[in-house]
Amino acid sequence: MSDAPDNTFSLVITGAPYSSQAPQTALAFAKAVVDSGHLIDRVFLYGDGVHLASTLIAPPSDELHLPHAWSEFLTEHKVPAVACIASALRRGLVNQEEQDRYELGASNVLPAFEIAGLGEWVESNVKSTRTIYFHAGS
Amino acid sequence: MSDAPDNTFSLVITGAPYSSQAPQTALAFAKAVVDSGHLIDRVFLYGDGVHLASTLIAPPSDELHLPHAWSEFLTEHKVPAVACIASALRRGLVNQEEQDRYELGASNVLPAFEIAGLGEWVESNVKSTRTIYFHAGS
Amino acid sequence: METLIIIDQAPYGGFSGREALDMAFSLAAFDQPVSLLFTGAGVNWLRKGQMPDEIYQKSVEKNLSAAPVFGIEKLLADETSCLRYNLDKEDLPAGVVVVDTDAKVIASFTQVLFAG
Amino acid sequence: METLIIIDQAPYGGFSGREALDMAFSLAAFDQPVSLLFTGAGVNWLRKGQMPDEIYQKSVEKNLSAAPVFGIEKLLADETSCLRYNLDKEDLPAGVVVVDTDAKVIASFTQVLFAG
Amino acid sequence: MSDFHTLHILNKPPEHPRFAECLGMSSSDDALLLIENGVLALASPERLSDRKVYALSPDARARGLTASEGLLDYTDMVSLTLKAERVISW
Amino acid sequence: MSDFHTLHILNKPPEHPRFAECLGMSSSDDALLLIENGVLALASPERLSDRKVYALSPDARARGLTASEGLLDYTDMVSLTLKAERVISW
Repeated sequence: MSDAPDNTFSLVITGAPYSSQAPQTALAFAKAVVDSGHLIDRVFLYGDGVHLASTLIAPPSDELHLPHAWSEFLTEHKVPAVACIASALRRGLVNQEEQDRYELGASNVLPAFEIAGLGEWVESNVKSTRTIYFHAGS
Repeated sequence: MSDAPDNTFSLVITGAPYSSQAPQTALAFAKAVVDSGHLIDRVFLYGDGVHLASTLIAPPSDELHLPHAWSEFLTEHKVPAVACIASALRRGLVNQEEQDRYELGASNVLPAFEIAGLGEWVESNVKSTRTIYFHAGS
Repeated sequence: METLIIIDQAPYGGFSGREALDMAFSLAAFDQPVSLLFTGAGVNWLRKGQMPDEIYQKSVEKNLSAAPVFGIEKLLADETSCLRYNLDKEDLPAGVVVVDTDAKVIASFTQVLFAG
Repeated sequence: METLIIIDQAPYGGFSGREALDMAFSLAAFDQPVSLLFTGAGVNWLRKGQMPDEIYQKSVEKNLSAAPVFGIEKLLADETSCLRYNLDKEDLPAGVVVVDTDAKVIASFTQVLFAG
Repeated sequence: MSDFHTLHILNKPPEHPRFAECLGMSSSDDALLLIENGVLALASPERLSDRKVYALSPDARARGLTASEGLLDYTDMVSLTLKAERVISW
Repeated sequence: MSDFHTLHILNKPPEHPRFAECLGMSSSDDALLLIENGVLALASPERLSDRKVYALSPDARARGLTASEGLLDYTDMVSLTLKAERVISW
């Protein structure tokens, strides 16, 4: 593998914001990928990582708002981001479609994130030069 | 301390449902407290434990729905339950009041749970015979 | 591309092992070669006679028995971990291979990952 | 009632240490005697010169320095853990007492808890 | 008088750092209650030799484990928490 | 050819079981990148003696630690992941 541009990365985040450092490390890494001239094929949220896609997180105003910081990055660089549907449903993250299907009272997924299955991870994993995982540390 | 009735318990849950076993163990313990003729003063959700109060969790239909099972127990036995406000805001759990205050798009806290500060934990801790903690295991 | 997914968490106390298994099944469903390595407390996935009905969970023993059917290639168990948890080779589910896990085992896979 | 809150997680990588500190401050605010014990990777809370601005977090060193002001009684650090992480007694923040943590230390408190 | 000084509720497997912490901060006057993944210590019980050890039966059954004594249900667990001077959840 | 066989990204402190697992499954041909709480190994570096060790500088600084060599920023980390044959996040 060379260090030259047009390498593609797939990033998988499994640690939750404000509980693990994973979303912050992953964002700094993602910015460095783009700054180095490489591409990010996709960001995949799995397990507790799906909480990053929540519209309802309101951290103290002097702390970094990780869901908003991630949303800005994704939008600016047109990077697709997917939260695993099985992880999301078990953890209370639903979009309009899942809200209707399960007759829930609200939806709470940021527009920068889609909800989809593990097939998205498999596809991204196969076509990317590197898939890097960001787990909870503790 | 005697094993006779009118002992009061305070239960603190810090592990999330579908990520840790803490909410299941705590529920079985809570039922045994009541069945043994003791009282539960309060249940306090802290850290990742606040996710138990979510209205938007939709686990597969053949798995125990922990937020619903807990809600039923709390309602049936008139046990107050409180999610820590600081933990809840960082993790995307908000009631109507917090939704309005932070101008968020929805609220997602089950009616059996209130949102309040750590003072509730201190008070319950001081007046209960025992405070028992249910943490994530991993 | 050959993938190894490592499960080092015991079942039931946490959910990351189940999530690892889901990842393995997804790779297999898309015809991507995938194997599982159980190590540390993760070898307790392989114990026979699990009955989690009283803690309202489904048996992972049953899930795991479907692994060969769904196309998981190898089921590996770390030898030292099996010893530590009193798991004899003959007690392990059919098809599980006991290995002394080291850098060579890792090097035989294109990618190696954990679910969490 | 005397409470001991144990912090065994290093700062920044996870948030349970901060949540432990919030619990301690709350007890103190309601005039309940409370002390903190740092052990395992938790002793890294006590290292001087923490600069977490580049990882977008606030220094826990600063939070902790407010502990005596807010009425936290004792700040204890486990001796073995300090040795393991190369923390000399003279480098620890003022007021921190190094102890050999055993059942006797635990028995001197009415209740002992972790934040997570 | 309490039956024992401290009841340690242990829900983590033996390799978790908090398992060793718990043993280091407990004495032979204390009791250990293994729950959730803590019951895996039943598979290698020599570590706990000099302690009074209990285990939650539903958690042991779930993991295919058993013990010749000390298996409790949740009601027993409630009683046990009232018998100790203090209870620590590790 | 790759500069080294495997890049191990380690974000857990030395007492975490996965830290020992990582050392057991790596060889001296591999490189270790300490990030997040993994940088705490810099405070007791003897465990890592025969390995090529890197550490994320922002994480080391956050924790009041430093190293005489191998400190990287996130851009260096991106390059490093491309130099290895495989990358494992522990």
